[in-house]
Amino acid sequence: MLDVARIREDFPILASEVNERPLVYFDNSATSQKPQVVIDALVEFYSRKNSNIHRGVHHLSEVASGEYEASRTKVSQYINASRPEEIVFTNSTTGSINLLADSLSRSYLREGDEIIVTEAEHHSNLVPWQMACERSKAKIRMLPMEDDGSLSVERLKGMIGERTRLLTVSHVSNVLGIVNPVEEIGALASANDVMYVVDAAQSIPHLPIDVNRIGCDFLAFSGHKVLAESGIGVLYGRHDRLLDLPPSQGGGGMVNKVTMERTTYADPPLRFEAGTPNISGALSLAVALDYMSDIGLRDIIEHEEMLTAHMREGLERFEGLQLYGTADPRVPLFSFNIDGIHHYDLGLVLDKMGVAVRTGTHCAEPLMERYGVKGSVRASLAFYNTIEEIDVFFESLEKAVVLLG
Amino acid sequence: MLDVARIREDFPILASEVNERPLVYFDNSATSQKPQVVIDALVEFYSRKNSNIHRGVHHLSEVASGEYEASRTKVSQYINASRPEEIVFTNSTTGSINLLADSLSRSYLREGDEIIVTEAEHHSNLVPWQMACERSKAKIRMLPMEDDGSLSVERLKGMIGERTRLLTVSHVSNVLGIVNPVEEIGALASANDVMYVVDAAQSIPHLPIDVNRIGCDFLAFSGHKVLAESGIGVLYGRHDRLLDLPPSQGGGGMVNKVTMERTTYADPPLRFEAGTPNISGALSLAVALDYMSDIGLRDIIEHEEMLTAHMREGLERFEGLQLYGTADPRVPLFSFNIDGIHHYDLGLVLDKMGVAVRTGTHCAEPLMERYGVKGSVRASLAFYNTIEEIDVFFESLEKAVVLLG
Amino acid sequence: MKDDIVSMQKDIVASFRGLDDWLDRYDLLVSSGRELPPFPDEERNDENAISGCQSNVWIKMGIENGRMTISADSDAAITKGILALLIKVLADRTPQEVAESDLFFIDETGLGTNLSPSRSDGLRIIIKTIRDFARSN
Amino acid sequence: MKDDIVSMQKDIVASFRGLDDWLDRYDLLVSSGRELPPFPDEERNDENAISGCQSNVWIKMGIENGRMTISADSDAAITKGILALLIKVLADRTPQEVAESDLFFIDETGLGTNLSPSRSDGLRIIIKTIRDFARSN
Ligand SMILES: Cc1ncc(COP(=O)(O)O)c(C=O)c1O
Ligand SMILES: Cc1ncc(COP(=O)(O)O)c(C=O)c1O
Repeated sequence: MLDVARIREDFPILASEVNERPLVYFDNSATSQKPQVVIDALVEFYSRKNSNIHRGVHHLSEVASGEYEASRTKVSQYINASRPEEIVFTNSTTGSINLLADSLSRSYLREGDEIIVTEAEHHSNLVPWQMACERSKAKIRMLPMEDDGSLSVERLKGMIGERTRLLTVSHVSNVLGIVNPVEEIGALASANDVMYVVDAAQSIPHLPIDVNRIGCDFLAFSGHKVLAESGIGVLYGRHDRLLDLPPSQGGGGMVNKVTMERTTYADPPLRFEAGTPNISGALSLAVALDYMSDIGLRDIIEHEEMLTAHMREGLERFEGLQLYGTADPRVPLFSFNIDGIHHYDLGLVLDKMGVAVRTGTHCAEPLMERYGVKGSVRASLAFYNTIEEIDVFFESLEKAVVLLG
Repeated sequence: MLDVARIREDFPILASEVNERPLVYFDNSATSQKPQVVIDALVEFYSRKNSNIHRGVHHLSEVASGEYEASRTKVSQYINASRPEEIVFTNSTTGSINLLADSLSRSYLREGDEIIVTEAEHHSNLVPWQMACERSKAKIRMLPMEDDGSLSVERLKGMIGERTRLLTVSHVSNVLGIVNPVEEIGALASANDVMYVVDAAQSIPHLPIDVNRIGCDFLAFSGHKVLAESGIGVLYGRHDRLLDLPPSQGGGGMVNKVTMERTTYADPPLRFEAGTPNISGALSLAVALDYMSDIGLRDIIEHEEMLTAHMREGLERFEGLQLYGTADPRVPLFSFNIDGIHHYDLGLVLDKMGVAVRTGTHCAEPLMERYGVKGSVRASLAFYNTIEEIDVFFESLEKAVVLLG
Repeated sequence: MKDDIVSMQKDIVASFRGLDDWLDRYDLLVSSGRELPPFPDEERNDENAISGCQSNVWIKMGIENGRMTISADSDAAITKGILALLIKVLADRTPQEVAESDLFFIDETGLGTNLSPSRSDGLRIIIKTIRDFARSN
Repeated sequence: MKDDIVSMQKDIVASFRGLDDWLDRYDLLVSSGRELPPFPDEERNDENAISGCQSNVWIKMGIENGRMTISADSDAAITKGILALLIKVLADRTPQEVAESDLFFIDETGLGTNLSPSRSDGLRIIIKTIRDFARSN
């Protein structure tokens, strides 16, 4: 069992007060907080190891290069990739998906090809595909979600046709919190020879990710959502797929040979890492994933299931509350509205009670449209949140409703 | 006058030992070291302020958003931009130039248009333009450098023709260290109605940058080369130019309205900042630029001129040493070879004496080709380096030559 | 006659400062919003809409006898409260007074910090809209 | 008979460890390189070139009487010295011995840390080339 009190001590910001009340940070899907080990790793790097990488022969450059590559290895192991070269460091999930979509738009996608995306995607896993379609004249087809927020593999099966070349789905939607059946979808994609891309931005802080079991060709996530720095992201690509992928950006470090007339490119992953990468970001991600492993995903999941159940119960009891996405299994991430009250008002009042939630469209406008709302309140929890915080959240929500109702 | 001893205390890494000798860090053009204030700012951010930005209504989100935008303002003031909206945060110089080149390749550049780049460009200011040319069928023309490493504005004038639509030049070459006449070139570009892009990656740590005086349409640099974190870069774009620029990447935060069918984009700079940006990176850049201003560019330049003169003298006296780029004015950055000795051997031996230099092609293969060499040694200094360190460098170089010669 | 812009704001600041608790202050704000005269449905159009806020905001302005008329609405109660305060302070003034006004009550009540996220900055846009109107009239 | 792979490496480690100063160690390394038999010009071709190093490296391997022959060259003196040590340890062994060898001398002399930058990793590529040849023969 998770010793949450102990774990909270690792996160300096969790002891903060906001508006003279203890901070209740329920905005973890937007970004996670950072444990002291991650902060210490940054200090250590910039105080003792900082150097650029890329063919430096001096000591510091060796150290920095070594740690950067060790971070790549660590990430590859964490998601069970077959080799470190399958890990491309980017600046974020958004950066990963843009790299991929842009590159595919000039190599893999052809006029008339179809890309299937779901109705619940974050803009970062939708707009890059729209752009890729503009560039390649491929078309987007939308897989609608079921009324309970789940995805139907049956319905998906019916959509896959001759021209379907790519299928992308978020492992966990950042609005619904529902865990999609990515393995089942992977089997379907592979049976139909469809390239399969998974957005793991919201699953990486909650669930074990195994790219082999998922059976995806590509998978993307951000460091900042899983305890690491902002500005670092990952694109996993199956080795043979990466080999086929042309670079999206050019610059230092990604070339083989450059002349004014012609440039040849390095092998993956370097081919996709133009310029000086976010070295400290990569290091911080390795430390963050180690921290997750040290605590243990099993204990994390157990604790989060408890949080999920307690939240769910409270939300269901709450009068006039509409929860978006009711299917199971899920992570402790909940979007809702309360009849007759604007989500923005709720967010502001909760904040004054120390409770940080997110309000708005959550970068998922098609999904908001489906529900016919302009936005919602989202409370998203992490393993360092507690049952007591949930109780404060509900008390505050009740007060807000009295005030605003 | 600069109190270098005092300043060195601000940089914890400068007190390191390497191979049991005091570190002499002469690899500053690859990346700069970080002062304690920058490191402290990271700790402070992640311990007390961390949150995602983008429409959060809660306290931490307000704080983080406020600091992120204040950093934008700070950067705009540092380079004398007309307004904060002219500053786009990217992940690096390379990221900035790729964003720009990609975006122009789908909006501004047409088949048969000509782009002028110089022979001395870093791959990051060459390969993205090659890619843009592939996409738009525009053509690259190369401005050769003069034998002393300088650029001839006369020669450039002769190259500009009917079809010249874009001209890009590095303010300071990362191999030659020579300061190019960017203002004069700017006047020429503007007289001929040619879009003008400046790569300021190597000038930002040494010189005051004034985008208005330079007269450029766009300018790019990296935070990590000017005391800030890795993973943060800047693309300055004149407001009217940015307004005309389509986005290069899609995702959260850069849209106006998204539906499955059609997406409209936000105004600059947000249009170009898809996804969660490197928030701590942007903050660290503001702190770094403040630190530079507090010391004062005047004192920095004065000290660096002394370093430059001392280096220059020693290099000229050194037997069998070929210096690449002899023109003035310059920053304290020198590339050279020693007859009959491989640059790689020199780099390795210097490292064992505690002296960190870079060896290789410095991501500038066309320039190496021009000199007919496979690589060189580069010693690049910062304002925190000293005359004594230069003396250690030359002593070590002499020992290396005895060993290897 | 109506109090001048400064004293009006001072009154507002005093009444908010008099309340210890943020819940009470928001209560006051929401009540102010409720007192706004109803905003006609037909005026909830694109022309009067302010974009860039997290809630829907409509503002209709005019000039009568050399003085500004302002009516406004929002679907969010707190935004509506702020609109009510702005109307209290700025309506029925000459355009020049409005254009030159220093709106210190927003910061001094503490309402500003929470109502002007630096990016989506709804309140700043609202104030700019009112000032722009005043300046061009 | 030639010493076995392990004792040969132990000797090398001992002679490097015997030197206090890095300059002396590099001196020894460079001298080892100088003792390599000249590498024929016509063998400096693409086929024998190893790419991925900061210096040019050529390696030519063969099998004679069931044992490996290795000749090599580099335009960098230190790389050449390392090649000389590798040849000392690995040449004239059976392919199986080479394939199975544990090259601890690289780390234990401290030469490795500086000669295997994690990215351009010349030394690792060189060793892999030799081992791959051994394995396929
Ligand atoms: C002149 C020049 N341009 C561009 C770059 C690329 O900078 P970054 O690697 O930070 O993207 C460099 C860095 O070495 C440089 O020196
Ligand atoms: C499901 C999903 N995909 C993608 C993203 C984009 O992540 P980032 O902003 O780190 O690029 C997010 C972040 O909110 C997300 O929740």
